[in-house]
Amino acid sequence: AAESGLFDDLIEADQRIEPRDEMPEAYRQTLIRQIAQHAHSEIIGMQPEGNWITRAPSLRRKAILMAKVQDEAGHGLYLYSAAETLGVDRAELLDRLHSGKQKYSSIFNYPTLTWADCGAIGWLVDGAAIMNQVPLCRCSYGPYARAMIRVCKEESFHQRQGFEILWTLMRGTEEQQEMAQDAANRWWWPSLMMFGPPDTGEAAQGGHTEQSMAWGIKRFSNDDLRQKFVDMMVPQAEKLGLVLPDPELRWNEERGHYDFGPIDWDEFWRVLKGDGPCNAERLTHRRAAHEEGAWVREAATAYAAKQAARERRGSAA
Amino acid sequence: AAESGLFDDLIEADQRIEPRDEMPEAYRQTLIRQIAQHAHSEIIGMQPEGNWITRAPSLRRKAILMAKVQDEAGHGLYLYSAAETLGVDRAELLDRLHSGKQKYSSIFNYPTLTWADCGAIGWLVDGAAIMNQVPLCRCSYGPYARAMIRVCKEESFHQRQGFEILWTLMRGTEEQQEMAQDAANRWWWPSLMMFGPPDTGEAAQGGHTEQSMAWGIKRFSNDDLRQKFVDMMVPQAEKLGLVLPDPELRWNEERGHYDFGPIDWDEFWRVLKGDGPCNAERLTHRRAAHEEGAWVREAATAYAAKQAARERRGSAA
Amino acid sequence: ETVAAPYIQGLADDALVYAQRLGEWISRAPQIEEDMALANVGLDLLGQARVLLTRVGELDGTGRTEDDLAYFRDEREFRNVHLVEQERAGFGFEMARLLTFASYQCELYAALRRSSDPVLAGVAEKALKEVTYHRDHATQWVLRLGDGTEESHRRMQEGLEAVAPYVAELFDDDETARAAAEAGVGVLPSTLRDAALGHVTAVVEEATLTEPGAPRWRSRGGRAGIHSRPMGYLLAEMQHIARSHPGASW
Amino acid sequence: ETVAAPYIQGLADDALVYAQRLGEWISRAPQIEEDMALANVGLDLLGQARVLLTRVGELDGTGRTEDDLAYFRDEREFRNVHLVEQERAGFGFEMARLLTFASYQCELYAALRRSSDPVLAGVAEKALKEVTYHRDHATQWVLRLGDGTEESHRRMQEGLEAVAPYVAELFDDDETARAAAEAGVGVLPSTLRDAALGHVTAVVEEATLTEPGAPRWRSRGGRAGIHSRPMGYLLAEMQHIARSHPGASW
Repeated sequence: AAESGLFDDLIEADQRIEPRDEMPEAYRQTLIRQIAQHAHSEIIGMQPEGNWITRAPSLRRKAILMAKVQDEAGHGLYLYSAAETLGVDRAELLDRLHSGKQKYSSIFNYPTLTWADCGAIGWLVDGAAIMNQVPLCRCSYGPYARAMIRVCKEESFHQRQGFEILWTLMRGTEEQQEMAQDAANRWWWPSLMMFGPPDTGEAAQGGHTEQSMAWGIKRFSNDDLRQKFVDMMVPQAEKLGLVLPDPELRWNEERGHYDFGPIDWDEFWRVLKGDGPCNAERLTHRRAAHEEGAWVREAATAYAAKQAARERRGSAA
Repeated sequence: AAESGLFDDLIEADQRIEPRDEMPEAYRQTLIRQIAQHAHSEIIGMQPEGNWITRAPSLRRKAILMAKVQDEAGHGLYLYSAAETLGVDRAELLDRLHSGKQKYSSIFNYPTLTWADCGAIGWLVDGAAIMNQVPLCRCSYGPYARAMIRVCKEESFHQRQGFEILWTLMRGTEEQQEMAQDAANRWWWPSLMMFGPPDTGEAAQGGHTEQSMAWGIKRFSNDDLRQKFVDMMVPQAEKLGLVLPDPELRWNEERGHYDFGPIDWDEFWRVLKGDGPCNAERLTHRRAAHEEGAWVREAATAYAAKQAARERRGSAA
Repeated sequence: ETVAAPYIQGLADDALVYAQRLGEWISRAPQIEEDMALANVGLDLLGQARVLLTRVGELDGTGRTEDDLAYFRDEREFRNVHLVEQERAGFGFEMARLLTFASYQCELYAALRRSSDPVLAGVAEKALKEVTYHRDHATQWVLRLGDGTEESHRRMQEGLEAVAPYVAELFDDDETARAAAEAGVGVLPSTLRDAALGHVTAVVEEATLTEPGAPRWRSRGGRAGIHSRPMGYLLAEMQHIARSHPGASW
Repeated sequence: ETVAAPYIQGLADDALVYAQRLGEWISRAPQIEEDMALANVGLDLLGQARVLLTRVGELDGTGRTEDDLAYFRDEREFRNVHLVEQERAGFGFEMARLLTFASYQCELYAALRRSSDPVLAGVAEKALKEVTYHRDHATQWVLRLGDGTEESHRRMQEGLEAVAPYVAELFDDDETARAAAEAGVGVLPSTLRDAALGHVTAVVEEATLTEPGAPRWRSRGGRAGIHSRPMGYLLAEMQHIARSHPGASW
């Protein structure tokens, strides 16, 4: 009876909630949705770069890329496991992904058109992901926080690899430089959209932000994280020699931050609603893999049941 | 009653037998088998070069190659039509191809490994085909003879195109020259096998040759045609600058022909029996196209029946 | 002439890339007559592409040949719509694609006969006959499949649905098209829409099929070099041999 | 050392080409754990290929790097067996292929630990652990699929049948292998056959599957650069970007 008080106390004290702790149903549902969406993003996120595994232009890069996409699968697994501690199972969550009931990050609805996109994804997309995820390492829900610690460590490795791809291209042939600049042009704005719509100031309207902050799930507003990201990336772009595709981007001495131009939120909402360049393709690919693998999963289940029965018979004998 | 005499008279006078003429059942069956096998060879023969349509190294060559493979489909159609005049239908013949009951030329069981193979096939394989087929333009069976006239005209065009591909390669880079030589090395012996096993001298054993000759279907022995082919190709190879892969190849003043080394008949029989590099692949490809297209053919039949019914209703009204 | 080159390049790339896809059908069609017919359509498109690419190389001042443009441009430099680059799928999909594309090309070339570019006008004059045949061919098949068996009706309907998201892009006006239309070289794609889709609709109805509803998403950006996943693989296959021997003649 | 280079190249190409095929599975596996497992197998093979190709470039006197050898050789210069170049098909086919190939590699690397070439001996030592894991992984799946459901039994059996024609080639002795074995660098493939296929047979039986009968045909010639249809397309995809930028660093 006192336990519902315990939840508030733990949150108040910035302590971790663990799976066996009582928690408000809304907290549980918010976390399930967020963790699942995060897991789905890892799984769908395997595709844009996976697309380049067979075409990577050197064996070293091919190996790094295969390992990276494998890491994404691993992240998906940790996260599904974290979600399972809240009383849903992975199969159910995958069904929600496949049926379109749950979303994944819209960033993966953009195509990877050249090899340089593997660099831009590592540098910008993983960079933005880390910016979003580092605060989650202190999330109030223990299993999620612990998964994020592991994920963030690997993501920062991926971000360095992405930077290194672009660095090499920018020191390469003229064509390679153009390829890198083109990738930066195409990925910059979508990566800014990864922080979600404005949730502060006038633009914010009844989002989940306030409640999530109160629950210690969210630590910073979307806009704050976006600003931090811009502030971090501009100097890196300069180091790379890339021009970020925003004429309004400049240092604001007064604010102590970079100013940047307006984001095309129409595009954001359009892609979020399903009309992005690759929404249909990503889900079709994912569903096809799942459906083609159904007989394999069924066989594994049937075999495990047979084995268990054999063992029972064996121990009974 | 006198009509069975007519057949012999026509053959004797080197006149054409036409579909409505009486003919011995063995003559009919021999022709069905030969024409069908010839048609099947055209259809299966689309694959080795078809394999290069998407990769042809210039648009001009791509266009020529597409047209050539299209011609092969056309040849298949003429030949199936010629066979149909003997009272079988194409669907039945295709079934015999797909079930392995009827053969196609073994030459198409070799792979096309490089672009130069498109040249070698045109030059050697079409060259050998023409050598086999020109006499068939005088075949005793009218529809077959007329189909062959049309086919031979196009084949000699293809042969020149093949020669031209190799000619260009031999005047190109060192790699291109190697590619051409490699193709000649691989296609020379199989093209000699296209004339079939020895059917004269000691090696000939109870083949169909004698009867086919008597019927005016076959005009020359396999060995005669093979010799004519060698005599024709050696000077062309010299013109191209290609070394044919036979150390025993040399002009025999006395015979007035080129001598050539022994043919590996073990390989010939092995490939004929199904253990060639591409036998399984060619038939699988062909069967897959046929099976995947079944619903389309059924729809066409159903639609034609509906249309006919509509027209009957229309004219009845 | 700088407005003409990029405009013509879009038309050329559409034809080239679709010819490449049709080339994949040869030896895989439902019947031998259809192997020949699809080869024929592919050859016509390839012929159009060759003349148009050559014209691009003349107009853009680079002096590039048809082969330079076909084999030595990268994915981002191709200006074809997404419709033509999609992977070969079933015959129902192909006939839906061909009906749509040929209907578009019929209106396009009919208008371009009046192009101020004499080469383009000449291509249009000749190609109009070709693409009218393509459209008729696709029309006949859509009728047969739509009004054939239950299975063929279902598959043809699926083909229409699968093609639907790629239709709108054919009629997108972009800067290049506007400039070309302004200059009298080209025609605004949006002005072709009603006539082209009118034909498609009429065929779909006669075939007892249902026009797909508005698709949840639509392709965009091919004319700006933003392509879909299959394009890179298509180019790898098409260009690999040529790129393996730079400077060689064939 | 000229006997070592072509021999090692065959081993390297097997590993490289199979890694390429396994790379196609990533994001397409039946479950996420399997995406990871197949990536892992692919990564191990790619790692083996890289060290071995580098060694080839040292030994053959050309000084070519791993990338020169992977990206700038043509189809006729690749010496891998046909088994590894076949197109990705169903999961049953893949597990049959992996079981066969890993069983072969287990015996191969066990023997090559005693190679007179120190690099090859070193690779063998390290890779033996890897390929033993691959073999175990495939073994587990063949058992599950063979003794799972009726459908999985049927599909796994089909996988075995589809792989059967490619098995014999793994154990073909050619001049290169004979010379390498003679020199103490390599091992005669035929000597690996009984142990490797013994493992496969044992697994097939335990899995309640049936060993395929003698196939009507068998693959030949990969080690002599005679490849099957899929190989050219595989190389086009693998090499296209690298060949599009000759001399570039990545």
